[in-house]
Amino acid sequence: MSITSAQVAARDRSWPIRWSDAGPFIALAVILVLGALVNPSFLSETNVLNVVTRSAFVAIIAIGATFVISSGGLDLSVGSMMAFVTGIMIMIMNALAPSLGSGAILVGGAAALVVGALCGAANGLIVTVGRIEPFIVTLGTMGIFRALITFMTDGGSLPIDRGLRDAYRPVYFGSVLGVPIPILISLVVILLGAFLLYRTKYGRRCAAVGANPEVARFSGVPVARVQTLAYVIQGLCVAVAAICYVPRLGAATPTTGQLWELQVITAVVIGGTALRGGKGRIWGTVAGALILEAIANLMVLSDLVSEYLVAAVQGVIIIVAMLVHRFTK
Amino acid sequence: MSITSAQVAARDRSWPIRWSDAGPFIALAVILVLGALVNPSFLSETNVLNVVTRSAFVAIIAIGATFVISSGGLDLSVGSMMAFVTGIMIMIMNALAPSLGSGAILVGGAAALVVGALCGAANGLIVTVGRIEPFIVTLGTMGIFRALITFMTDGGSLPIDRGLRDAYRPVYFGSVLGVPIPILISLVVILLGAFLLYRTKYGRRCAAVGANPEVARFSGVPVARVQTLAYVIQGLCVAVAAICYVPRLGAATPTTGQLWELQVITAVVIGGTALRGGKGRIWGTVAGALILEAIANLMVLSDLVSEYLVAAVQGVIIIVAMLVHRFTK
Amino acid sequence: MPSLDKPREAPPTLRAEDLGKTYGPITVLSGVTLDIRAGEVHAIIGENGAGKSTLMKLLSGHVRPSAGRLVMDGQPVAFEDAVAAETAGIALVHQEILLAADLTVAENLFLGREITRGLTVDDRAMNRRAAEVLASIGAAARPGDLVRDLPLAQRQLVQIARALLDPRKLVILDEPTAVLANAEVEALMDIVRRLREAGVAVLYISHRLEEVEALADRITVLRDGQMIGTYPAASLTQRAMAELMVGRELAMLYPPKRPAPTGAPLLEVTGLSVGHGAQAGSFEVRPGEVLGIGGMIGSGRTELFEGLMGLRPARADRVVLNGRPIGRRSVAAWRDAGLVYLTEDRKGRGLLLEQRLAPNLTLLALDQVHRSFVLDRSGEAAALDVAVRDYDIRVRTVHLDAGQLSGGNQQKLLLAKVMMSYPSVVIIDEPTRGIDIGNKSQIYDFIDRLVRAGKACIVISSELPELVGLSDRVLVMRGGRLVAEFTGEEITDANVVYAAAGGRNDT
Amino acid sequence: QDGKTVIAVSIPAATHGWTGGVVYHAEQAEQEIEAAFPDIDVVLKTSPSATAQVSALEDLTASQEIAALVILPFTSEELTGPVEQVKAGGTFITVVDRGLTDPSIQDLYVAGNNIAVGANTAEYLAEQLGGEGEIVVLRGIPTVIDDERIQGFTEVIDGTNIKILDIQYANWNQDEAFTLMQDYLAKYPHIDAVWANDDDMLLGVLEAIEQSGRTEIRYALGGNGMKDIIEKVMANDPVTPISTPYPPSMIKTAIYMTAAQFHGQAPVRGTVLLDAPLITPENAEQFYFPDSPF
Ligand SMILES: Nc1ncnc2c1ncn2[C@@H]1O[C@H](COP(=O)(O)OP(=O)(O)OP(=O)(O)O)[C@@H](O)[C@H]1O
Ligand SMILES: Nc1ncnc2c1ncn2[C@@H]1O[C@H](COP(=O)(O)OP(=O)(O)OP(=O)(O)O)[C@@H](O)[C@H]1O
Ligand SMILES: [Mg+2]
Ligand SMILES: [Mg+2]
Repeated sequence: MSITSAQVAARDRSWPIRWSDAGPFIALAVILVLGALVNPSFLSETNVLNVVTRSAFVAIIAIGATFVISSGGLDLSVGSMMAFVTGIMIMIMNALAPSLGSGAILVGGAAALVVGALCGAANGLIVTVGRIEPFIVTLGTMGIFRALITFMTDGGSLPIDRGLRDAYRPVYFGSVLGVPIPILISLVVILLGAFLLYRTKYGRRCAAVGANPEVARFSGVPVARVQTLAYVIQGLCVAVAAICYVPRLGAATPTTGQLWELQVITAVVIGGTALRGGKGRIWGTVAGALILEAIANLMVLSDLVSEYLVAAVQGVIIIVAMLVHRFTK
Repeated sequence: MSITSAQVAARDRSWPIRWSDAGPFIALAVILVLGALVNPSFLSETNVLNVVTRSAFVAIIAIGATFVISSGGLDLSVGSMMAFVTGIMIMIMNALAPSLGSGAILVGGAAALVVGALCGAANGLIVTVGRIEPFIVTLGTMGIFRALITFMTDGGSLPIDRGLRDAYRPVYFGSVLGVPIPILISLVVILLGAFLLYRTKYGRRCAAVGANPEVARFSGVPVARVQTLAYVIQGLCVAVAAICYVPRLGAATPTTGQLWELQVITAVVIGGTALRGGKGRIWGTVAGALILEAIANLMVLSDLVSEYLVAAVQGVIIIVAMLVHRFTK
Repeated sequence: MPSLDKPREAPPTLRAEDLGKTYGPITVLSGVTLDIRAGEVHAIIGENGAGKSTLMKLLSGHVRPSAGRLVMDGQPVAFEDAVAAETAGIALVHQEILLAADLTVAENLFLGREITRGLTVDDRAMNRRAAEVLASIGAAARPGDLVRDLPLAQRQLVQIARALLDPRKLVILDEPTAVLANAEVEALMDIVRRLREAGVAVLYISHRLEEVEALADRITVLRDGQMIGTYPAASLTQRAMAELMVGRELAMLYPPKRPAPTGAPLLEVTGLSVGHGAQAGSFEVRPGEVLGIGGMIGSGRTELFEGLMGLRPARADRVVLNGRPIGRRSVAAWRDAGLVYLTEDRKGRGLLLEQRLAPNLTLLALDQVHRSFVLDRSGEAAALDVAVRDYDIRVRTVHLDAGQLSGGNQQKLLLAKVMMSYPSVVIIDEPTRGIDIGNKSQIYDFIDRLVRAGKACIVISSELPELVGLSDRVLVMRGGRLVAEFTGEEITDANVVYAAAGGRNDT
Repeated sequence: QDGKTVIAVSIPAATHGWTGGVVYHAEQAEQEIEAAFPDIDVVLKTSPSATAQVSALEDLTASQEIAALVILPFTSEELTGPVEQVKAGGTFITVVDRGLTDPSIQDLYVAGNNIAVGANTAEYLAEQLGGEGEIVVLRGIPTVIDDERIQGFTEVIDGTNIKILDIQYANWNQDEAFTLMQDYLAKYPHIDAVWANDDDMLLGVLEAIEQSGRTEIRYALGGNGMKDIIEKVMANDPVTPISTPYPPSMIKTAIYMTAAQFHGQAPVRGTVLLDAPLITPENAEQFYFPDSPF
């Protein structure tokens, strides 16, 4: 008996991908093929790079969300948090620009990471220490962050110092060996995320806490700490997204990041992470973010749909994709 | 020990209201007191009637959401669904107004109920038969309903026939023995909801399905049917809210009901219904809806807060209310 | 043995013909042919993972068979689902407790068959009926209690009550007594006898062979998913049953007692009180010692040790492990100091049922498979292989979620999990709950080897023979207090029961 | 309230640049008027939706006597009834920007002209393009304002040989406009001009064009007179040589005109229509408010 199981265990390791986990990738492939049929320029290099670069923001934030969700939480505040972090970062950069020159960008970026981590920690601590539904907590902080950015921008826009713009632009528009920098940054975040979730103690505990907090507690896992840390990771991811985002448009506005939370959660769920927690799929999440952005892109590239109905078609495609995935399993 | 537990059980039964269930009502009371201190006219008859009447919409929809959530589901589409139902209803009324006169209102209202039920059934069937996360399904249908109303209004607005307005007005603005009609309608919905959830077989099964679908299935509860029905109830509640809503604003627009889903879910959760399902608190939900509306009203009545920060203060109040409730238990 | 004398022409209540079940490539049961007759208690015995629970699920419509067919009262039947089987008069009490924790006892009992009056549910009638059934099986739970608040044993009784609510043709009890203590077991056995007299067929699974001997009319033995045979109970001794199950000669069940321990205490606890009650308790355990903790169900044993572990609010005057005072008590701190606790609730607190075996195994002691910030996954797989071998976890593949293991094998996985951190003191709450007799002796051996190696073990057990056979010293709890201590020759069934029941003048 | 005359101001919450400007100017007006006339109390309330605005009206009237109401309605139909209610209490009504469906309710109407914003831009564009070419359009959030601008624009364009390749929503959001423009650029190999019906979106459009390196796009126009865009106009930017004003400051004008009557001046009644003349480098100075957030 034990011989058999040892052999099986060996095979197990050599075959790490479960078929059901392939769903999001298959869905992505189908959408790519359909897209190419609808409009050949869909697969043009520029378009592909545009779409992938754009999806970098949602993907980066969604990596954080994968941690939060797989640890049994939820964060609705990410969109507003990103706007808030962006605002703080721009204010710091603008304040330092006269004295530090483009060094202000580095300080601003570092500050953004700190602020993001603190925002995440606030969410996490209210959820864990206060023992309140994450949905309510992060809905509350969503309102708070959104109001703060509106306040900081006076309802208008908070542009980054002109002097910094050129030095900062490459973070969004630059590329290394033809690969745009946001894609590289998101790759780094994704690899770090995958490493953390799959290869470290923390990742294990995260999934255990999400699967059954009681079992985790009885196994010596500091449940509250693990969950809080997931929100902090989320905050850091938001900050990284903010850092990549600012050079794109050069300003924070009250609409920055609006409704991104929904996109982020959708990406995570499409990617195969269950909302009730207990398992996280980093690569699935990435596929989810790409799927969302590819569908939106296709809606514009195709001429099939009235502008009024774009959202409807997107909704239908997502539901159909999930249904197909469900029934081909 | 067995003596102790027997005593505990006995005490439990003779005291049917559990202390923790009183939370939302206490929170409401505190807000009323604070409100009266901030602005004495907060408790004036007109203001109280206004606030209660207004909260009728969210309360009615939230009754439906209590069923959906306690059965383990979630419906993010209620706001858009309400806009969609409103749109359909107005189109039918306007089409029939020339021939039927104010009878068109009745037909339109009946049609709204049918459409609401169908929309709910669609959500429910996709969730149960398709076995897809309710979050994703209803996020998808949210986009679909929103797009449909945008399409129906051509991106503008869809007003109700002038000829019908006066006959229809009383449904929002009228009152019986001094009690505004929306309050009466919502009372009827609330009582029906409480009866259905607490006193009928269906209500029992609803909670059971949310608590543990596997157990419910083994016990012969038709899980999918119970869950689908919860979404249908949600749809009907949305339709009732739409019927009360139209005379207030007289038109459907693409922004009708926007973000109501968040208010509705917040009301339900503040009211003590757990998002993971398994228990529903109709009266708590009502208190939750009143709390939200009272806070919003207080923001208008008080002059303490910068206009930009209203949302932040609301978020803080909700979180603090939940924290206080948690730690006074 | 009335059932054996039944005339041949009465068709059996339920007949299984050549029944089999496969999950994907894995065959867990094959070729089971079995008659269950009205008015007989038919016991099914077999090792952990032999397929008993699977067979019961096939018979009660919870799982569809992959091969074979069922014949009920002479008519072939194929149950669509559990409800169809229930309607036909077959009720299954699951080995794993299947109740909705957020609902009350009465709501659980009547779920799916609520009593209604007009449109409304008739809570009064349901509560009354629930109270009757609960009383008839001696359950302390009240109709209005939330299942969430009930201890395990009471939940099990609620499950049994649920099966007995309506008249049945066949009642299947899958290890109903695993979480019960003696008094409740007696009450349950009475109920089974009453059912038999009422002409109901009872299928009874238990690893406690004395119960089988006392109750069963016929016994069917399963081994590795195969049917070994059906025997008249009178023809089998407990030892013969065990050997049929295991397919080999069994060693002694309990290891010989060890010499009295002499060293300084490994663990010393003074003035431990848990919860609001004044439950101050002091005790110690020495190297080389097995300390048994006895008591009635709900006497507070689990509570006391969960308090010690820091798993529930508790105070202690002084706690010393290995000569070092312990300040903050938490599972992690205890683990690092060398003490672990194995919970009695393996499903709710022990294992992540939806995760694979390896993450379950290493969750408590992740540091063991952790090199410079990275999980050593091949080390983890190797650890799993070792655990599967050392603890004899019977799986046909390790590609399973923990929830797919048989109950007994889950228990062994749990044991392997807490032992991953090489503790010097092990607290095991109900060590052999749901473990077959062959494996029991393995676990006892295991405990024996552990303490012989200079470690100490605290065993909380509701099974008297186990407590008596294994312990060097026994503490008895009653009403949340440690009320008696026995050593050596004083450790007898009678002494322990007397001390445990001393305060039970309420029954 | 200590016998003070209360002027209630109800406007949409700051959700994008333009409404941000409205809130800014309304707050300015509040401070200035309260400083200038101690016996006037300006009560400013913002609302994030039509429903909330109706609620705010109810709350304002329930808690105090208001002498005048200055309202920038979210939508016409939805606010008509509620404003009528307020009027019934004897309150002076000033409507700003969007008319109510029943104009007899208002005492004073200060309005921008959304149709003209679209039409004037279209006329300019048609002229510059010589009546032909291929253009793409970005529209805002599905509301009346958006609808009217698009209507004004397309009516003029329909009378020329200019082809509108595509119209899509970008929700008055810079970011979404950037994305949408990227997609337009991918989809259409040749685009002569872009019109975003709001300057917020134009900023996103310009970024996308710059990033693509495409040079055939001769004009990228917006509307609303956002200060960043006016700066471009003042700098004779060849791609964005004009804008159209739709000044959020109209709210300030309206509040001042309403307040005036409580200080001896005769009540101002009637309609003040702000046209949407083209902002050109020549007149840009007068539309430039460097301190406004918009
Ligand atoms: N869903 C499943 N997929 C694969 N294997 C399964 C599944 N469910 C059960 N098994 C396997 O079937 C075998 C028999 O399990 P079963 O629960 O019937 O054993 P049992 O005789 O009841 O054991 P115990 O005495 O431990 O309860 C076990 O090896 C188990 O791992
Ligand atoms: N009848 C009861 N009703 C509610 N709670 C109870 C009841 N009996 C015990 N409890 C609580 O349930 C928990 C479990 O009791 P505990 O497990 O400590 O008893 P035990 O002696 O270990 O018995 P068991 O054999 O069930 O493990 C404790 O928190 C106890 O207070
Ligand atoms: Mg079993
Ligand atoms: Mg116990």
